[in-house]
Amino acid sequence: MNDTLEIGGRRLKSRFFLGTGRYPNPFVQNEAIRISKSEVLTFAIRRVNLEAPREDAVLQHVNAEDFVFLPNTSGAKNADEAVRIARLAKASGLSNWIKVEISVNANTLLPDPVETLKATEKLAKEGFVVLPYTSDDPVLCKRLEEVGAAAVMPGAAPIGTGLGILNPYNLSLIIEEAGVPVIVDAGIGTASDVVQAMELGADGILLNTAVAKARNPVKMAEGMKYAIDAGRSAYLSGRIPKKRYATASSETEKFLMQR
Amino acid sequence: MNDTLEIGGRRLKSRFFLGTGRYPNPFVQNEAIRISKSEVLTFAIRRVNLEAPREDAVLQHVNAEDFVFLPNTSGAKNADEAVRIARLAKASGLSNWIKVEISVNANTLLPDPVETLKATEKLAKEGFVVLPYTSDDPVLCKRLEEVGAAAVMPGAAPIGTGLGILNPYNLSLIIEEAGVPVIVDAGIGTASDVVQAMELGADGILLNTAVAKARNPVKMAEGMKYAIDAGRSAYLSGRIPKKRYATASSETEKFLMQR
Amino acid sequence: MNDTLEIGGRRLKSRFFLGTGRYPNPFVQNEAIRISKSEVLTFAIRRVNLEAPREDAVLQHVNAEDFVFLPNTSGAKNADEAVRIARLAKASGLSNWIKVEISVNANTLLPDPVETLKATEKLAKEGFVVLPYTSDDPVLCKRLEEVGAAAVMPGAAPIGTGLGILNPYNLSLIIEEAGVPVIVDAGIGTASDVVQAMELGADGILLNTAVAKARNPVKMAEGMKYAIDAGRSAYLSGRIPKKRYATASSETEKFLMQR
Amino acid sequence: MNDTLEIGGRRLKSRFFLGTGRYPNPFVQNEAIRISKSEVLTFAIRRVNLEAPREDAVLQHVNAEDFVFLPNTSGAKNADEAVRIARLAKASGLSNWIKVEISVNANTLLPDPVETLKATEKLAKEGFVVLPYTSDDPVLCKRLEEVGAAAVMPGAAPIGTGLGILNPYNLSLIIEEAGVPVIVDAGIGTASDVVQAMELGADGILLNTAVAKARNPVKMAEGMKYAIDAGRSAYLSGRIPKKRYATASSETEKFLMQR
Amino acid sequence: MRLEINGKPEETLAATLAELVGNYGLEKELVVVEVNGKIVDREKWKGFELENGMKIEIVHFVGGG
Amino acid sequence: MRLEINGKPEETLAATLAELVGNYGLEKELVVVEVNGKIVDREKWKGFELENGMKIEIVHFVGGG
Amino acid sequence: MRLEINGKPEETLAATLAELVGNYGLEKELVVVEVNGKIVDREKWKGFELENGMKIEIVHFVGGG
Amino acid sequence: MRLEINGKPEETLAATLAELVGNYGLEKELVVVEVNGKIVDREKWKGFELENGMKIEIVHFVGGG
Repeated sequence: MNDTLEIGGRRLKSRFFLGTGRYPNPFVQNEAIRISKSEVLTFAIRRVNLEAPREDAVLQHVNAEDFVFLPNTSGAKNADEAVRIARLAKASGLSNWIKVEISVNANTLLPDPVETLKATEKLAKEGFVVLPYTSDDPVLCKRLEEVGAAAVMPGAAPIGTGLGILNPYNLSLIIEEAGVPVIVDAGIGTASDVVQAMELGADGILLNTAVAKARNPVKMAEGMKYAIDAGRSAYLSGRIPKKRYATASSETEKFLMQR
Repeated sequence: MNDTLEIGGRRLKSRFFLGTGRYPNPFVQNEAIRISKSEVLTFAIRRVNLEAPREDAVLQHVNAEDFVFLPNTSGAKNADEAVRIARLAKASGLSNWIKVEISVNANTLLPDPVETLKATEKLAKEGFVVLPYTSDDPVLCKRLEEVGAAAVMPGAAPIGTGLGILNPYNLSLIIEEAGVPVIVDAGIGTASDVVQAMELGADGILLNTAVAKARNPVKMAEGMKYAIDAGRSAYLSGRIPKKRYATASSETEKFLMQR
Repeated sequence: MNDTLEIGGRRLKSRFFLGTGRYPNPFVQNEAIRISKSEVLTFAIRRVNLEAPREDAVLQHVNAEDFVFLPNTSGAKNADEAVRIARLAKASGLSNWIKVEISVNANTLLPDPVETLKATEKLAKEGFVVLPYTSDDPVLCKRLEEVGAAAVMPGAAPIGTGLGILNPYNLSLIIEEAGVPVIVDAGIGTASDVVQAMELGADGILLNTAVAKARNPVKMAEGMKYAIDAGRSAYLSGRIPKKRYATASSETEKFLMQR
Repeated sequence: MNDTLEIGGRRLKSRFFLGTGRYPNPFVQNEAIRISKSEVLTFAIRRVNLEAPREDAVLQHVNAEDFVFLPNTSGAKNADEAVRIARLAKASGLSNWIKVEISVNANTLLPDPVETLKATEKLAKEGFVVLPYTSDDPVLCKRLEEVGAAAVMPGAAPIGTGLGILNPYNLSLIIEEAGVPVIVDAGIGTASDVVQAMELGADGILLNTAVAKARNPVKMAEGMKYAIDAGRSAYLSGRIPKKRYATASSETEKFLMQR
Repeated sequence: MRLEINGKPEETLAATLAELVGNYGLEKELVVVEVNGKIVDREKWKGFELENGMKIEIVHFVGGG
Repeated sequence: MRLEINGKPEETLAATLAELVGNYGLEKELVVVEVNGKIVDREKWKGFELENGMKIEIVHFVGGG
Repeated sequence: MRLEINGKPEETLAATLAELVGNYGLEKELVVVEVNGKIVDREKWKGFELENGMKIEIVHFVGGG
Repeated sequence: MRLEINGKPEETLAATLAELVGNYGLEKELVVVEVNGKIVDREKWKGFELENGMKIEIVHFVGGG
């Protein structure tokens, strides 16, 4: 079937967005990327280390043609800093997509609603394809859409916690009201979290730590890919309703003991 | 990889056991079976309808060589009735596997612990490969193993309710202590339930209604197959620990704004 | 013990804030208020019905001296409307407390983060004791505190849904970081929701529908009062840790059967 | 109101059954008992320590007239041992009540369903008031009632774990079908667990560790007493239904901004 | 004289705010009055003369959460 | 001859189990037959003579979970 | 005389159960006594003569949940 | 000449941005350069003359989520 996802005019076959941080080594990272079948990869922008200028330029390990690059604004503490990072990312010529990520709290790295809204509006006006990382506040998500977000990316839980979908109800409200794709970003711990999000109707999942820091990142990447397919299939298939009482699955007539 | 499951001396590639009840029609059923890649199919034993003797003989629709048949004792209200049904099933020459299913409560169809234990012991002694459908009582599951069960099949929730894993803790205890495979049977509603069970370390899943009564049974069967793979992969990959506080996935040095 | 709560310089013995809407009749409302031992009551501001000017002036039923009045800005769709309503409430001379409540979505009545922040800042500057009804976004709650909120009131769930604490994790983060009292407002359904919030360290609970629309509002008000005490006591008593394995509560020596 | 509980012909005002193990000292224990207003206290039977025969005879600390004593059969590994302990307890002349507690698994201390059923039947026939500690298997609980249990005591979670109600659904089924009182026994961690059980319709709660090992046992005992009252009141008051969408608690007419 | 009171056009013979409020029997009630978006304190009602077309809001407390 | 088949009284002219099963067109079907609570294997059907009042069960596999 | 008391071998000069219990200072305590698996009621202690090798259990209530 | 590069003071003999980037061996790398808060496109590096005290940022893509 051609159940594709479209963001910023780009048609995607995979609903799995993968981060590129924290892998044990580039080989494992590339294997994980390959098996994940992801088409969208996230990155960060940092100063070149002038003592070793050629090091950890992550892009030397991935084939640029095959992917959509989604740089993030991590490190930004307000809208202006996020805009500055976004422009640098775009100037690379690699991508006009940007993940707005603005955080002031080092404990939680949770996004600042007001600054995220400001940066999203400004960057959308400048022609970026903006995917803001946001809290799961349904009103805020709607506001982000109204100011031009190409997709909204509510967090399941704080970055790297692996706590899974803390508030499935809010997520379902966001999906219900959204006019743009909803990508669940951050806080995913394992495959069942991904399936739950997809069953709620999420359009895609962005995760990084859950794969990169698993004991076996490549196998977990494969599991996550299956999880996306499982959740999407279940969402499209129309699950059975939950009922309080049982209904036999075996035939309920012609019992041997019937009199 | 050859991550196989062995029950009663039989090596299985698929961990997905599928029921054959309640499908809209034989064609949909066979398509669902095909796409599920299941190797174990459950059936019930009933009197032939003498007014229409050739009807609903389910086996005319499936190719016997390709599957392990797991007849159930549904309709039995005590151990003796279950044993009687099991012997009839075996006499067909199709299979010496039997799913012990003994229920007295029409509301919940929950298994009777005492009668299930009796029937399992008797049938195991007679050389059956016995897979009892049981409550998620860890002590009872251990007892069933001790009297000869080839696998134990604790229910996630009552049959046909789609309530999912009501007690993940008990299920994890059962798995932890089991010396035989643990197949989660009954109560599954959707793909995330399957993934959750597999992530807890279940060896397989037996379900029927969740596929047969989904709006699109064939697509749901596919989703369930992916769910088994997703959950198994995640279980084998070693998920990240849950943490209360965040950890950045992007590099935490060389920030643009650093002074 | 004198475990009191202080807000806006006012010391409160009760941590139970009660709403005055939707009771079957004034008598039941007053009985519920009396048994709840609440000291803070919420109200709304509306136009007098000029066809029947004396009707439903709720205050004719309560003794003004005994309570702190907490008028809300319900009906406001932005910060300016909220400020206007707040000033009218204050002009009554009854109270300088105000519950900022700004909503644009009729389905969810969820608070608008940006407008709520604006109104809170403006009203705090004008000398109001401001208690904003907010989403459970920890960053937003901190921002509200920074602009002068006397307490923050994150919602457990949307108003009147009775869904309980949708995100206990966020609530616990808010409490952990708060420098002002945290009052859980809206979405409470029953006593266990109240206890859960108080066990997480909430300083108080504001609810209305859960009491007013219960089958027996007066008895439910009593139950909620007990729930506040139960949750507060448990919070102060230091609960036992959760453990995976059992520990005997009976003596573990001198068993009769020991050899 | 006279909302009393009757077990074995005895009318109880309190629905809180308290254990007597693991307190820091007898003084704290007695304070906890006093403030809990419990009328039923559990004990264990052990060999007298002949090196110090007078020690830890718990009864020297409590006034026998004020309570119903509920000795348990802890230490028993099968029905015969439980019966033997029960007879010794009864021979003390203090009580003909007995808590059947039979466990073979030292990790979980979970009750053995088959032996518990046997012991309950035998002791009921001998005229004991039998309260079996059982798993939350609804079929087993019904069986225990049928063989003469005066009340059934399903565990919330394994003894001393503080995990709370692991399976609220099963508990609600047990309550729905029970013809005798249902006392939730074991696994309670804090006040909200108690309220949840009572809201589900449990007739009472038996706990020990959650109070005895709390940082402040006396205050926790008080919290648990409030929790019983809170949960019972909520259960009797008819909680509001859960709804997906919001309903205003403030008046929905005569808004200031209406045109 | 023609006023807009609580969002509705109304005819009144009242010359002052005090008279207007009195006509509704609200002089002793706990109501708050706003004229053209500005609150007029109770003590000023007597001296406050009404003019044609004024937008007047008369509000009070009702049940709310 | 009068038999009880699958819980219902039935009249039959069949002399053997094989004939009886044949009358229902089930000789080639995957059915199992029980007579008075004892299973009779397929190869024994021909030689198995029916007697008045026998309780016979003819069962097969149907859909189940 | 040699007895097994609470699972341990013990030497005693006591002739009756009453004397034995008394030797431990337990005569007034709320204890229950079992001899060779049978409970012996308090009133029978005096008349109950001990014999070599008897298995005796002396139990009481302790804290429990 | 004295510059601030990536937040640190640096001495350089480079006259143009192209030379400066070249000195780090980054001319072929996917880096982006900002001078005094303004991005300078790659094609302009050659003609871009450095001046004392300029604040220069040289950034690239690294792993991130």
